[in-house]
Amino acid sequence: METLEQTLARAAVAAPGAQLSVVKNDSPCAQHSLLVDVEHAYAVAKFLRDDPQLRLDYCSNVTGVDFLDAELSEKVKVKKVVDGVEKEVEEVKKTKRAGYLEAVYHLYSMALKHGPVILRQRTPGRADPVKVTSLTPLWRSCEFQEREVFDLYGVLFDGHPDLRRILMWDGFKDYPMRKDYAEPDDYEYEPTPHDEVLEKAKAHLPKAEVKA
Amino acid sequence: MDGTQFMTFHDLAYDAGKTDFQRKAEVIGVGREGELLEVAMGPQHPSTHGVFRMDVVLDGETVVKLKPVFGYLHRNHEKIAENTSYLGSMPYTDRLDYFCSLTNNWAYALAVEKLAGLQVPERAEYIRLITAELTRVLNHTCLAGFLLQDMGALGTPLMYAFREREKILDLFESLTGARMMCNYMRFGGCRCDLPAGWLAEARKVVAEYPKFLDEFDALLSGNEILMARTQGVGKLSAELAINAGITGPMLRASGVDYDLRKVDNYGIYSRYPFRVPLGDHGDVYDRYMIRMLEMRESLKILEPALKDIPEGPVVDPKAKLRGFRPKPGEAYGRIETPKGELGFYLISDGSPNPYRYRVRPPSLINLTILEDMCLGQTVADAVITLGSVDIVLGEVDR
Amino acid sequence: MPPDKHPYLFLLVFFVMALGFAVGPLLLAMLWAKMFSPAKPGEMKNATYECGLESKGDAWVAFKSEYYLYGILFLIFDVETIFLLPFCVAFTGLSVGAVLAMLVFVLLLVEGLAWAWVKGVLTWK
Amino acid sequence: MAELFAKLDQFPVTLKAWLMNLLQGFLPEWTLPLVSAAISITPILAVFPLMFALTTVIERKGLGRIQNRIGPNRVGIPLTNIRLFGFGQFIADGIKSLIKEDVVPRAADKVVHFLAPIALLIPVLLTYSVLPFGKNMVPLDLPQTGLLFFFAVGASTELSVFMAGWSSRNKYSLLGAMRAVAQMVSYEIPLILSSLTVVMITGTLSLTAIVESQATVHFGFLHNWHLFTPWGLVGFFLFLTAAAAEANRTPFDLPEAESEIIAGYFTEYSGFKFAIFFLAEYLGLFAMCGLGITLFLGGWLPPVNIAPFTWIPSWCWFLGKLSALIVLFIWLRGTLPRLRTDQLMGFAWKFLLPMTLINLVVAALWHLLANNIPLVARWPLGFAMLAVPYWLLGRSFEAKFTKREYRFAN
Amino acid sequence: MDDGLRNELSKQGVVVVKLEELYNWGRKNSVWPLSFGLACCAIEMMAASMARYDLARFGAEVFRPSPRQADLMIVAGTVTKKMAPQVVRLYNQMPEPKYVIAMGACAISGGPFKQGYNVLKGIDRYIPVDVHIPGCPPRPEALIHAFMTLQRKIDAQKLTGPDRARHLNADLPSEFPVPLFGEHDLVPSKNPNVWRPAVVVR
Amino acid sequence: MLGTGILKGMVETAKNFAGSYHDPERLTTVEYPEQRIASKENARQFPFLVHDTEDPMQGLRCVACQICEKECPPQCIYIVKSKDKRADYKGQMQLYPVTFDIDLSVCMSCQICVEVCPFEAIKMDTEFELSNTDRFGGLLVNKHQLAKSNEHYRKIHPTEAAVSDDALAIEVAKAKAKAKADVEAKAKAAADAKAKAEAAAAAAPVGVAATAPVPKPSAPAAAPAAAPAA
Repeated sequence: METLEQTLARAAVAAPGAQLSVVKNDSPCAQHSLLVDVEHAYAVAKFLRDDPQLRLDYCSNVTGVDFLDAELSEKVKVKKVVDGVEKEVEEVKKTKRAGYLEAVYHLYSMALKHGPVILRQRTPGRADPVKVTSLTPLWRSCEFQEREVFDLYGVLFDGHPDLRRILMWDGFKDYPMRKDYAEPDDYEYEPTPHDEVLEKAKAHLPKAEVKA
Repeated sequence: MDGTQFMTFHDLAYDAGKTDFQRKAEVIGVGREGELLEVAMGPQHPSTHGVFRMDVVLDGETVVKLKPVFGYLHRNHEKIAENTSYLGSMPYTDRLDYFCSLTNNWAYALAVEKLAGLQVPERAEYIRLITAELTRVLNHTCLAGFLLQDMGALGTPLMYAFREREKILDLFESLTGARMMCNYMRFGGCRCDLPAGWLAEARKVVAEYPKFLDEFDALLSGNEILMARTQGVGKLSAELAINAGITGPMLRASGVDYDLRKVDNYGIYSRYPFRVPLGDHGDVYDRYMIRMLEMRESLKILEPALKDIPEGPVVDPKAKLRGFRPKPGEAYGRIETPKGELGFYLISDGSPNPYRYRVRPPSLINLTILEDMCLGQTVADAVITLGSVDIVLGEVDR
Repeated sequence: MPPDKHPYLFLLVFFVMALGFAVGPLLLAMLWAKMFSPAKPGEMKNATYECGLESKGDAWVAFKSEYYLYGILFLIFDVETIFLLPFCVAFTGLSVGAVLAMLVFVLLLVEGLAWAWVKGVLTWK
Repeated sequence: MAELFAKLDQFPVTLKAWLMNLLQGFLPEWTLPLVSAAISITPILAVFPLMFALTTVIERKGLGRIQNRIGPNRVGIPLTNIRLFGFGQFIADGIKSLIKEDVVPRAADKVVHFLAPIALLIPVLLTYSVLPFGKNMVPLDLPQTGLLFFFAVGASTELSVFMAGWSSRNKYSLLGAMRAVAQMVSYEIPLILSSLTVVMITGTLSLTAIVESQATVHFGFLHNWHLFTPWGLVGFFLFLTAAAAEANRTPFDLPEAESEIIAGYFTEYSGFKFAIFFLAEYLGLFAMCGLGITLFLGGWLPPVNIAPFTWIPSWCWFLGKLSALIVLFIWLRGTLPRLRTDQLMGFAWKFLLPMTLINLVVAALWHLLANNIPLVARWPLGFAMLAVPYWLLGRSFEAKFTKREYRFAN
Repeated sequence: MDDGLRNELSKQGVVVVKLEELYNWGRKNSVWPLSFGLACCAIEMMAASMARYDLARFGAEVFRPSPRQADLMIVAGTVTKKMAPQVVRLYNQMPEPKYVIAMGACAISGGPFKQGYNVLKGIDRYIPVDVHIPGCPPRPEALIHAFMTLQRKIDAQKLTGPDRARHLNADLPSEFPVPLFGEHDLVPSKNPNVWRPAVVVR
Repeated sequence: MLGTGILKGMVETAKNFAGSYHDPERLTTVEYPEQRIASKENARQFPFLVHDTEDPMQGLRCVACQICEKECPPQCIYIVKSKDKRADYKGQMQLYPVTFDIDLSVCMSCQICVEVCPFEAIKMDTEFELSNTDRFGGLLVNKHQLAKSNEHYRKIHPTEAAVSDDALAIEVAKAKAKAKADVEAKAKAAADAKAKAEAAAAAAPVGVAATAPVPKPSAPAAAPAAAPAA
């Protein structure tokens, strides 16, 4: 199987205008992934599916990921003139990163038995509208999984035939898998409270009887 | 394979705003509103295998529309896992597909091992293979029992299946301490070594298992009612199966040769020659028979594996139990569980808890085309089609 | 037990006793409920059961036309079996000619069945 | 010796005569037929419901044994620790059903909902009035119409089942009712046609006469049961199949198919009404079996006309055969999966009906050729005439399914 | 009060006691469960009715799919918030006398999943539970043990008098309000008339 | 021919029916309250606390380190540490749990508390007959209910207990050896000092007996009594 960089190059030809980049993965398994912009996701995915060398006919897994607004600190080597001498100095460079939601697709080929090629789509931010392109028309297997991502993360999938809540009930308002989700407080009876979640239970303890 | 089939689906979805099954439903049900019966099957229904619900529209007995409804067992496994340590999620994986806790364990352990780059000692690989194949046999046995139960055989096949299940559960219990929720595998190996005499017992169970399979075959596989009920019912084409991400015996019943034990070569499967049975019709009977045949193949793996198992440690001494913090990164690990491809997608940010923990549930995705398989068939067919998909709600809803 | 002289009287007595047999326990159950175990009807308890959900839509829908087809088929065959009855009773005393005549009748019956078969009426949809 | 056994055999008859004699003294003349009828009916109302009660336990225990377990064995004599192998189970179940709250859905048609179980039980019980339970033991001998009466009354159970399903206004009940009507209507015809063969040979509709016609003896010892003829053998199995469908027994238990439509037409019934459905269903099965015994298995006759067999009272023979058939049905229930609606209907119309018609013809030929062809030749001939269509019709069914070969990828 | 009346009363008393015993005997020996499984525990519940453990010995293998014919609801498994209204409705639709066994940690308290946003922290928040079985999942024997505990409980119930069983008292409800699906949680999140948790002092 | 498959099936069920009367393979029922399936050696149900002495509270091995509380996935353990310390089986001064509650209605029997416990203090019991009509009173168990003796542990998990005892014995032996070494070192130091003193005394013959007090080794607690000789 070709490298991800080669795939990227060919995909860029097949889907002109697509903004593609490779997201590196530092873990030992080195499953790097292909980041694609929302507008061209469909075209790129179609290329990945139909290209005779790749034939990624099987979309195994669709994952939603939530990244909060974060402050990234990076050690950068900067050349600086210190005391009149140019030196390489390590500096901690802090960048603010806006939070975003991500949809990750793990693609495999059943015909050629290779994979995975990992495709990512990112929303610009975490507030509305958080839209990405649905790949359900290409792979039926995305149907329920994209619904699930919509249900739990609130990511809207453009072009999904039946985008409804799947796991939670219809009147539910929150997106519970988001990192900033606050769950309903019903810890009235917790005889073994100790971590920060269960500490909530203490709020329900009879006030007069709480011992210091 | 060309893309035409999917383009039609795509076109329908985009251009007419309708899926082809919706269109099909309308053609059947047009102008007959007074005769159509809307029935909710589930969440409490004897043959939805748990708290699953099918909203069915019936024309007489014929299904003209079927909408699966999920979430009645959504236990927030992923959210809980993101708030607990890597080790802490291991017992929760038992409760995903509660028939196959050991394969769930393995899939999760495999994903974490990929993420952290851990090695598994030889003996542990053997134990994993043995327990996984026993799990497969167990699951398929129970599935056959449940399928027949759905078909109306009053408990007998299920009782026989559970009789055999107890034998395997005895093995699991004496190895792991629990009947169902084994919580046995650890990152870089297994929790404990085999107890004394376990291998002999396992060999005995494996040696006697074909007897049960023969009995089951005699009882049912040639039964005219079973064949009449299942053949040509719930058909699934290979193209649709691949596109809909169907995995496991259901995919192979449609004739697609895709078994992760062969494709990914994880564990030590490559050391054992076993065959992958394939169906040609993709109907309920094929799915049933593929499972019956897979059990026999599993026994073929088990027999030599129980002989070959080497001595040695069962866990990587470098693996840490507490304070396990993989480096930032991500990994997707998958194995062939009895139900299909079970994958775990983990993103680590270097903290003791996974940043993102995602389960790729085979049961849920195998349900994607439930409506396509059931349309135009009777309620009774819908019930056994669902039964042949082999779902476990703990995994579907997580 | 000699056959009773009044068959219908017998049936009447049987009917009354069977009615008593069916209603008796029901009355007993009602009596029990009245004395000890009060009935507790409720909004939900007396709602239609549907797998734990609220029942939507009416259950009284029109039957599929196939049911009526079978009904008609049944009627035809049932009437014909009624015709067969006296024939059968008298069969042992009949001449070959009469038997042949009846055979023609049975053949007509069979033909009807064959026609329905070929027409696909007997294939339940 | 033989006289003693004969007395034992006729014990119920003499008991009744004795009772009638006793009562004749001080009861007004006009009540005597009523009393006589009541005395004949009481044993029916006592024996068969009790048999039902025992059957529920035996069925549960038998299914248990088939399924490698013990089945009910702890509930015995009430309020004691005597377990009685679990045969007190039905008492507990009965008490439980009596004290259970009766729930009637708000949406239901309450009158019909109440009437349905009663309307089911009464005709089922009435069918017993024409069954000969033993020598001289038929509650009501209708010489002209016995069999017809059985079918006429028995057929009204279909209506009751439909009443139950429709009045509940529950979707599953309705589905169950639809299935029940379609099924019972379809199997009514094979049922009647398969029993008509016997009528044809015996030339009577009186069930007593039918039994007596089987009392003739072959080879000096073998009773001439209709089962021992090719048309009788086939007819009996056709009859049993149709009877199983009429009584909603596995593999034809579609109207109450648990795995598909919850509890079918009695989904909305609770308490004792539900128990009545159960009772009526089993009593219906017993009546069907009883009819089958009368028609094909020589009724209360022993199989052979040899001393130890003839000593056993006739009613014991009847009950014994009945039990054997019940065991067969329990066995079937423990083994088979259920058919689908279309297959069920197809089976009735495309297999049973042609077979019964052919059987009718074979029976006619059997009778007509009786003087021309010896028994030794008639038997294989008749059997062949039935086996060939069986094979052909069976093949047309089997064409739809086959045992398959599977390929393997390595 | 003269002796005759007292005698009469005591006689009646004897009769009432006997009736009560018979009533309780009948009820406890014919407990038909609702065939209703939620999650993992349901498998062990089935296993309990299968060959090795054979709940049938107690006459309790008649799993009725319709609540109208069931006496016992075995809440076997996790009750999610999405499922809770259905469970309560099913319970409501069962005719009296009815019993509830909460099988397994999840049914009692939410168990391992109680920190989940969609998991109900115990079915006893909405309906009264007769017997609790801890375990995850409890062994089939544990279910049989719970079944015997339930039988003992039934046996001790009074037919008349102020302390008679709940279902015999016309003033006590037989059905309980079904919670509604709210925007963030079930509304209400518990039924205070049913659920009176112990006071925890920490 | 139609019906052969059905007949085969019926033969199979008949075999099972008949077999249930003579073949234990075909009658697998174990009549639970009277008969019991032998407990597997590894079987686990709920945790208990191991104690070594007659008085359960004194001999609890638990030192209230709270690792199990932290690692417990469903968080069903609640521990309050003591303010004071007491000697553990090795003779080291340790904290002990003032409160040790386990909510059995939450516990998922995963055994992680046992695995992470560095003190062999919490183990899995095999008791499962815990069904209770009282949820709030019956299923929250405290340390008094949890404490079970090491003998009990040895009875239910003999192999595991032996390993655990060995580990403890090694620990104790190490502690002893260390204590002994300490004592010897001290004695040696004392001897050295004495020798020096003597030398000094010899140097300066003043009749002063410099008797350095020999420190008594702190006696190990009663715990090792339970540990067999490895």
